[in-house]
Amino acid sequence: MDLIVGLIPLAPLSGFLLIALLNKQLRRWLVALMACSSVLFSFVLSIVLFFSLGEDQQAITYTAFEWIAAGNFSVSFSFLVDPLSIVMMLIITGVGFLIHVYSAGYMHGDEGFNRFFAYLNLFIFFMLVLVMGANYLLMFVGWEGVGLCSYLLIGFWFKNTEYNNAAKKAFIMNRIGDLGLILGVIMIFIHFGSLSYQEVFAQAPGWASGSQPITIITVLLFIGAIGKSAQIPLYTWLPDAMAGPTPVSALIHAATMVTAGIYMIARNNILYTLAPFTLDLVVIIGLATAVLGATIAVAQNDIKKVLAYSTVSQLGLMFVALGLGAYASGIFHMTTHAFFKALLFLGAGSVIHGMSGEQDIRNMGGLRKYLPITFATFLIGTLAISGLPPFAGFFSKDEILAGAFAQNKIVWGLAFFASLLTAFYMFRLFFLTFSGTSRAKAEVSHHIHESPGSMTTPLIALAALSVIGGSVGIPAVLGGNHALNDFLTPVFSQSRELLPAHHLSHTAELVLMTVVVALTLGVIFIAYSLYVQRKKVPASEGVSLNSLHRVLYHKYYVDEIYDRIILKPMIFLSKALDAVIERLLIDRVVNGAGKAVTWGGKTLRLVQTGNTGFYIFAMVISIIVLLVVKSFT
Amino acid sequence: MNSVFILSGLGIFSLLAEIFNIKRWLFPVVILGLILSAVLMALDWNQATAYYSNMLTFDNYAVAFSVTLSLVAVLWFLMSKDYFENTTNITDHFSLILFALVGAIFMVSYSNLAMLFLGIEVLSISLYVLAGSNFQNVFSNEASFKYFLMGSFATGFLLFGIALIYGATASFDLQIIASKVAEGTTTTTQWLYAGILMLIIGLAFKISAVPFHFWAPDVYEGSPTVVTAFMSTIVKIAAFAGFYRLFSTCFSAVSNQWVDVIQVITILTLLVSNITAVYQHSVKRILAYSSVAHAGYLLISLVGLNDISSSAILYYVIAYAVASITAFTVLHNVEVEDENAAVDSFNGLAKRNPYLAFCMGVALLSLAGIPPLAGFFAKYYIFTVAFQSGYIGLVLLAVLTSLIGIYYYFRIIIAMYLKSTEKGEIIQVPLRHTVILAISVLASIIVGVFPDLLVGLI
Amino acid sequence: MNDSVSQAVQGVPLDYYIWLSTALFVIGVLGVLYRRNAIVIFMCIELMLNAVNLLMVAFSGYHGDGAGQVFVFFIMAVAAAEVAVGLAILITIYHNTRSTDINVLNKLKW
Amino acid sequence: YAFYFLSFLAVLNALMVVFSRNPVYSVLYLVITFFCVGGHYLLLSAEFLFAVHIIVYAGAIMVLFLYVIMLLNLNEDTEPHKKTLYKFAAIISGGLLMLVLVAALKGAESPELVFGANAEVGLVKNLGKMLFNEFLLPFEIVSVLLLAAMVGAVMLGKNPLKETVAAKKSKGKSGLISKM
Amino acid sequence: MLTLLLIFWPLLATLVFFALRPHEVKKWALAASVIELVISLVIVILFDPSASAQFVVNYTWIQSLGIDFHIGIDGITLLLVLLTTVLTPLIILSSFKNQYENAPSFYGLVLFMEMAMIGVFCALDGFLFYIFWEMALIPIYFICLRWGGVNRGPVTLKFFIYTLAGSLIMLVGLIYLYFQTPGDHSFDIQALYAAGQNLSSDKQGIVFWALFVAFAVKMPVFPFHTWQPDTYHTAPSPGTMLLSGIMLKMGIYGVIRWLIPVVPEGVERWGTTALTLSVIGIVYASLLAIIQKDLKRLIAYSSIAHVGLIAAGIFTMNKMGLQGAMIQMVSHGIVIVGLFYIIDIIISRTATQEIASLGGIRTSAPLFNGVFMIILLGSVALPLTSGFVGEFLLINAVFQYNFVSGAFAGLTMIFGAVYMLRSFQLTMLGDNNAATKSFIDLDRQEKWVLYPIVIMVVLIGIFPAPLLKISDAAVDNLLNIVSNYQAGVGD
Repeated sequence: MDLIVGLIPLAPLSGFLLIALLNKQLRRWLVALMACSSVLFSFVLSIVLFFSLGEDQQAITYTAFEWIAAGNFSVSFSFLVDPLSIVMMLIITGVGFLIHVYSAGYMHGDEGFNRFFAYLNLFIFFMLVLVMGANYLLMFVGWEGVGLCSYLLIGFWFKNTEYNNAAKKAFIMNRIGDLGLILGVIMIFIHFGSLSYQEVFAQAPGWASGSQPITIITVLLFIGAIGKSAQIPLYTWLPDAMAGPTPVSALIHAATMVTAGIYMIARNNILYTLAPFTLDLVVIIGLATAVLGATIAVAQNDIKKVLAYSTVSQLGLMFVALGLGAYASGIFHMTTHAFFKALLFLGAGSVIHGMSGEQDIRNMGGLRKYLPITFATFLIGTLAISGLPPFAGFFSKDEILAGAFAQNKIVWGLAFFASLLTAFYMFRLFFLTFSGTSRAKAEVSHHIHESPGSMTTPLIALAALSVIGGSVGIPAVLGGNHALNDFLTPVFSQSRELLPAHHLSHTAELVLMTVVVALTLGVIFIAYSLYVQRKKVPASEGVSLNSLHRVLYHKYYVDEIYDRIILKPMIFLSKALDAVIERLLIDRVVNGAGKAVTWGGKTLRLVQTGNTGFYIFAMVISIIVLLVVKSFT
Repeated sequence: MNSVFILSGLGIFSLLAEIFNIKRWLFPVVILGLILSAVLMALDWNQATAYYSNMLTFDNYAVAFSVTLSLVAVLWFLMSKDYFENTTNITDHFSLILFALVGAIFMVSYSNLAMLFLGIEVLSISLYVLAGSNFQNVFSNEASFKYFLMGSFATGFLLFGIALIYGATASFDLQIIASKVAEGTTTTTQWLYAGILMLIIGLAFKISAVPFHFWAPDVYEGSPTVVTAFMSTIVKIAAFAGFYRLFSTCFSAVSNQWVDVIQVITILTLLVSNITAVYQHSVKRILAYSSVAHAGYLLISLVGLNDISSSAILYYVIAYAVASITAFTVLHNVEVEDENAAVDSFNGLAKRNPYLAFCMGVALLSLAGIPPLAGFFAKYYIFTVAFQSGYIGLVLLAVLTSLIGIYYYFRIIIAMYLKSTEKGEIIQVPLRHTVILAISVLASIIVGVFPDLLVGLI
Repeated sequence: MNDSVSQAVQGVPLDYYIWLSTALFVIGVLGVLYRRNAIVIFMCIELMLNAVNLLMVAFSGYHGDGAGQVFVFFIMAVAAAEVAVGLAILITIYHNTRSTDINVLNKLKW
Repeated sequence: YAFYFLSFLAVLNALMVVFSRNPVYSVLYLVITFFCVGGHYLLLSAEFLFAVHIIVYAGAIMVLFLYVIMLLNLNEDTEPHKKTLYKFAAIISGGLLMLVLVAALKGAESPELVFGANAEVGLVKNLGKMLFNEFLLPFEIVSVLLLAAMVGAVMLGKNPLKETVAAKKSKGKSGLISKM
Repeated sequence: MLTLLLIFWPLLATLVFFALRPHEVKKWALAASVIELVISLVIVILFDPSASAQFVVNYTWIQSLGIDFHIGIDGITLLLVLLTTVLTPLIILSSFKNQYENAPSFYGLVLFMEMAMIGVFCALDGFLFYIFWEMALIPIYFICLRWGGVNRGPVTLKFFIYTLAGSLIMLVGLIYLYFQTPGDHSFDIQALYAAGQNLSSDKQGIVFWALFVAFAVKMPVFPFHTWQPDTYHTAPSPGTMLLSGIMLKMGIYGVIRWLIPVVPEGVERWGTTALTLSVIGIVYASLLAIIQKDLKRLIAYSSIAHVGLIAAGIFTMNKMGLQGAMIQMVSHGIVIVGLFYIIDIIISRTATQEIASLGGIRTSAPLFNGVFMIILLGSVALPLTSGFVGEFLLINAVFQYNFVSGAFAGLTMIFGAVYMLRSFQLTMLGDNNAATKSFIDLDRQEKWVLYPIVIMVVLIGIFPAPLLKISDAAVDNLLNIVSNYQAGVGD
């Protein structure tokens, strides 16, 4: 068992090492094979673990070796496999595997092929370390590692300065979050005297709810989550992150990276449960992000940007769930989201691939006849994310909304609004892309082609998952048994005891569902009438937009604002320090001493007039002075 | 003791040498004689014998210093041979130098003020002449003139002081003076104190301590380089040793009367010399100021007078002498091709003659007091003396000034190793000089690494 | 005869001799400061030495001790020697710079 | 009251030495001063010193001075003059020095000068004894000193032929002194 | 005995130079340094991690002044000795590709310096420590002076006087302590500890500053740092590596061995001030690093920032901080040598160190890029690289010491990423230009330098435990001295 646990992260790592070290020697197909198989391997192992875990809910911990030890501080390389991490592992390796396969086709012909797969494997490895780590520091390892990989992958096409900036932005913003996280971790060590989950969680219930240290810790950890899972105010890197090749976006947005924040909070649910303040904070941030993301997405014309902002808002929803203490629902939505968001991105990738690099939906349209498979799968994805039954998104999102409704109507209202917007912009995207007539440029249009099998198969697989994925969490109302919920029980049991249970009557829940579905359909119809019947096309660049639209189109000018209030001042401060303190103050003082001495030399040497008479005079004078001093003291 | 006669004899011999025209034997004979006399002196070790009704006392202090003097003199002769060969009357020079050396030895071994006075005079008069020994050169004339004028002026004060001391104690014998001073059985204290003050003035002039240092830079610059070397080594050693001998034996009992005066002089010396040296062009002048500065460091040990200060002085003096002999030898070689060498004439020495550059570097580092060279431990030892007597402020000042010192010593080093020069040709060094440099450089390293060779000797 | 002579100074306070020689000494110094002619300056220095001699002799008389007088003898010898050398130097200089003005000699400075 | 008379003369002439414009006069005044000092020696019953004093100073040194002055024929109009400011400062500082020295030397008690039994220390016999017993070494050193001076003088005098005479003369003098 | 060999072997090795022809010298120098490395490894094998000072050699040196030639090795020393002996061969090897005129003196100075630095780490006698301390300064000064870049005269002189000023003040402090020792005084480290600890708290404060200034200048800690960027900028690359990789550690070592145990009360009193200075230094230097236009200067400032963190960690006076400092010293040494070598390669290839005029090197030199990337990650303290272990422990310690300082110290994570990535992007990424078009990838001899560094960066990141073990006992020992003292003061 331990062996398996050890092997799971090891497989992608070895894949990475092999590819990285033998980079030049390897043929492409071999690289692709190694990369995919290594991930597949760990996927299989994860499944094995899953079932071995299935019968007895015992968590497995496997300690490789002691890592850092200094004084009373000691951390070891040890992995923890419990329901939560197994779920994560399954998603990561599963979806990750599909994305690998897809990339094999997508990246075909890029000179960085081998490099790309090396990075992908490394990415998977770090993500696995993140979710499998049995202590905070190991989680931090993965946490930073994925940051690094995102940097490498977003800046994959390193000749383009735009992309490099995007990559740097991603890394630094993550770093800001990471600082919060590491400080939180240190706080945990200070207050719990250990960094391993077991010991911390064992002690946790001892603390009174809302006690200050816990609050500080959770807030600090949450800052980490904000950075990693692209919440306000650190979300801006995520939309830029689509600078990387599309599979990377899929990986980052769906399977790995952004889910880390969700995982981390779910992992620390007990701490958060003990910190109501932080929970509220999470809800607020989550809601704000959800609405903000959704609104921005409405006005975007880049197919990947739209999806990116949808991710932002979806993540917001998940945080709302977590904040409301519905950890399971958060994980549930994350799971389904992983499926359909991966699907959507890969679909988008396929479209771009077919359109030979075109990303602007204003230049698309009528692609359904060129790319049938992509069309079908994309449709499924869109339905899923819009939350229509019986697709996966429906169940997870509904669960969140229900939970919200039960606790706080305003939260529910806003969340619901966000999800309606989601439906709208997704279908806007869908219609503009696939329906109607082609607006593609001539040179593009005549060789639009469906993607190769290596790309479509993952699409189909993901589409299937997006359809049936919801089945793991069919609520009791609809005669299901919330499998995932039960499975995760051991992880959340502590919190469950502390949290007040909110229960909606089944009728209420049913009513809610119908309302949601109905309104969603309505929204979809609006989109349909706008973009199919009236063949409306978003205004092209340069055309002046009405103010609201412009604000949305420019994403509330957030990047610009950051530039003004953070970047520019920092540079200014640096320059000021350099000019004032470094040069004027310190250097002045230091060199001033030297100058003073030289000046003294210049002047004192003039005393040496060379005139003997003067010398003797000086001597006599000083003799007199000496005598005076002596005889009158 | 007999060594004194040997040296005087050598002096006369070298005069006769001209007559009997055996000049070519002169040099080896002188060298051998010097070494012989050094050996003979060394035999007096631990005897502390008084000679000629207690005119001279060769206690360990005297022996140590006179041996040092003779050995330095050997090095000096080796260094300056060629200079004299160019002059018309080599024999006169030799005899004068030897007489001066005799005077110097009296100055370190006297136990009667008469001997101190005569020693100083023999030394000075020879030097007045030697400073001017380059007749045609106006600078040389001026140097000797200034030296003479101010020297004899200072002698006046010295004598006045001696007279007052005599008036106070009715004797010239150090022991008697010391005992009377200690018992306070002097005729009147006023005469004593005034006398001490006058002595301080006269001797401070001889060791060129500020504010009686004005002659030093000019004379050093004007005199022929070898003579300057003689002044800044032997004369300085003898003068300070004499100074210290007098005050440590006779007047230590009333040190509270004069110590603050010395302290003031010390502080002035340290500051003025070091700062003034910073902005000099002629290397000779820089070395002159540095020798003034070193007088200041030596004075520290007189301020914080205690049981280890004499050995500190011995160590310091040796370290200093070795280093400056090296420096002057190099300077001498550099001057071969341009007169009155400025700092710039050292440019690119590292390329033109790495050996010279290296030796100069070691010498300067030692003068600047950088470990592990002798100069460092010398300074350190002096500092300990001051510390032990609780003059921490003085130590801090000395540290500060030695930092300033770094600045001007390193100007030369930078010139040698960094600056480039159009004069490409290699400087030829006579074998004799190579040997001296080797000896003295090794000396400053060895003495620096194993200070125990000298520490606690006296 | 010396008895009769010595009678003459019987009772003269020693201080007076000190004042006298101090006065002479200071006049010597004053001369050194005051004049520019090197030769005269030498003379003034000789004056200083004489002042010292006088003081010595006075003290030796006071202490009834010969040492002082012997010392004076040495001083005289030294003085003679100094003068000899000094004048020789002076002449050399005069030979190079037709002057005995001490202020002419200020080539060496700074 | 020879003392006061001699003292007065000495100081007066000393001042004249300083202030007389013509170097030759200065020399002559100096000679007088020396005689006064010599007189004091007699008063202090140091006959031997008196003799030596007269011979060396009046006899040798002064002649030497005169000779050189003649040689370089210095006189009033060749005499360089300092700026009056300098002179003033010189006088001031000289006065100050005097004051300070007096202040430093003024003994609380002023012992009377009394000659006891050892009045004849100053006689040649006694001094000779001292000179050749306890002060033998210094005496010898003096000869070394004079030798050095001689050599030096010769060296300096030798090369410009014009001054040879002066050098020789100085040599002669020092030789004379060293004999006695 | 082994210690003697360890210290004086490099010096002996230089003697051979006179026998060699100039072009052979470099090889021999390399061989000598490798032998030195072997010696140190032997010591590591024989070393007993649980005990304190070992391999002690103690001769009386200057009888009358109580100065002994007293050397020994404990964990702290060993770690730094190891760092020195590992880095020196690499540095020497790195210097192979540019021909230094007058090679014998160049390599002679380098080895001499190695000797002096090892001596500093091994010395157990205050005076000996000072001697070695100064002796380390001479060779580096001459290296910079003779083989340095533009305007080196004044810059190196400033550096020399600046550091010497510090160390002379230290000397005064040491002499002061020496005179506090009982009986006929002694410079032995234990005696000095005792002497320092018996001082009144005010006096300890004074001594603290006297010593701290010297170390602060060496490290350098804000605001004593202004000599450093200029010097790094003008010094020849090997000189810069020696300075930043090893010599800088002398200052930190000084604080650990010669400051904290000597005047615990003084540290008690002024530690917070020093810590604050260090933390200010972190932020300040990082901010300045962001706007640097010159690669060497940028790294120089980054080094100030890192060292600031180390110093801050030490002044927390808890084990985590000290151990973190130890490991971070090693890591920093390795990483910064790597970085400077990379810059050296860039300069030698493109003849410029202006960040602005570079770019796109990655396209033509993937290997170089990879190596740079990994070393850079080590510098920004990414987990699983050597930098992280130390940085985490240090931030942890500082954070425990004081919440705010900890938060500020943590900023180094962000700023580090900012300026390092900026420089990386501007030099390696983007399109290549005239300067970088024909950039040749690493050659064999460069690989020999860089691969070991990369391997060490990663290995130490994953298995820091062995290194931590080495210094563990020594650090405990140190802290015991302090705690015993405080206990003594308590009652």
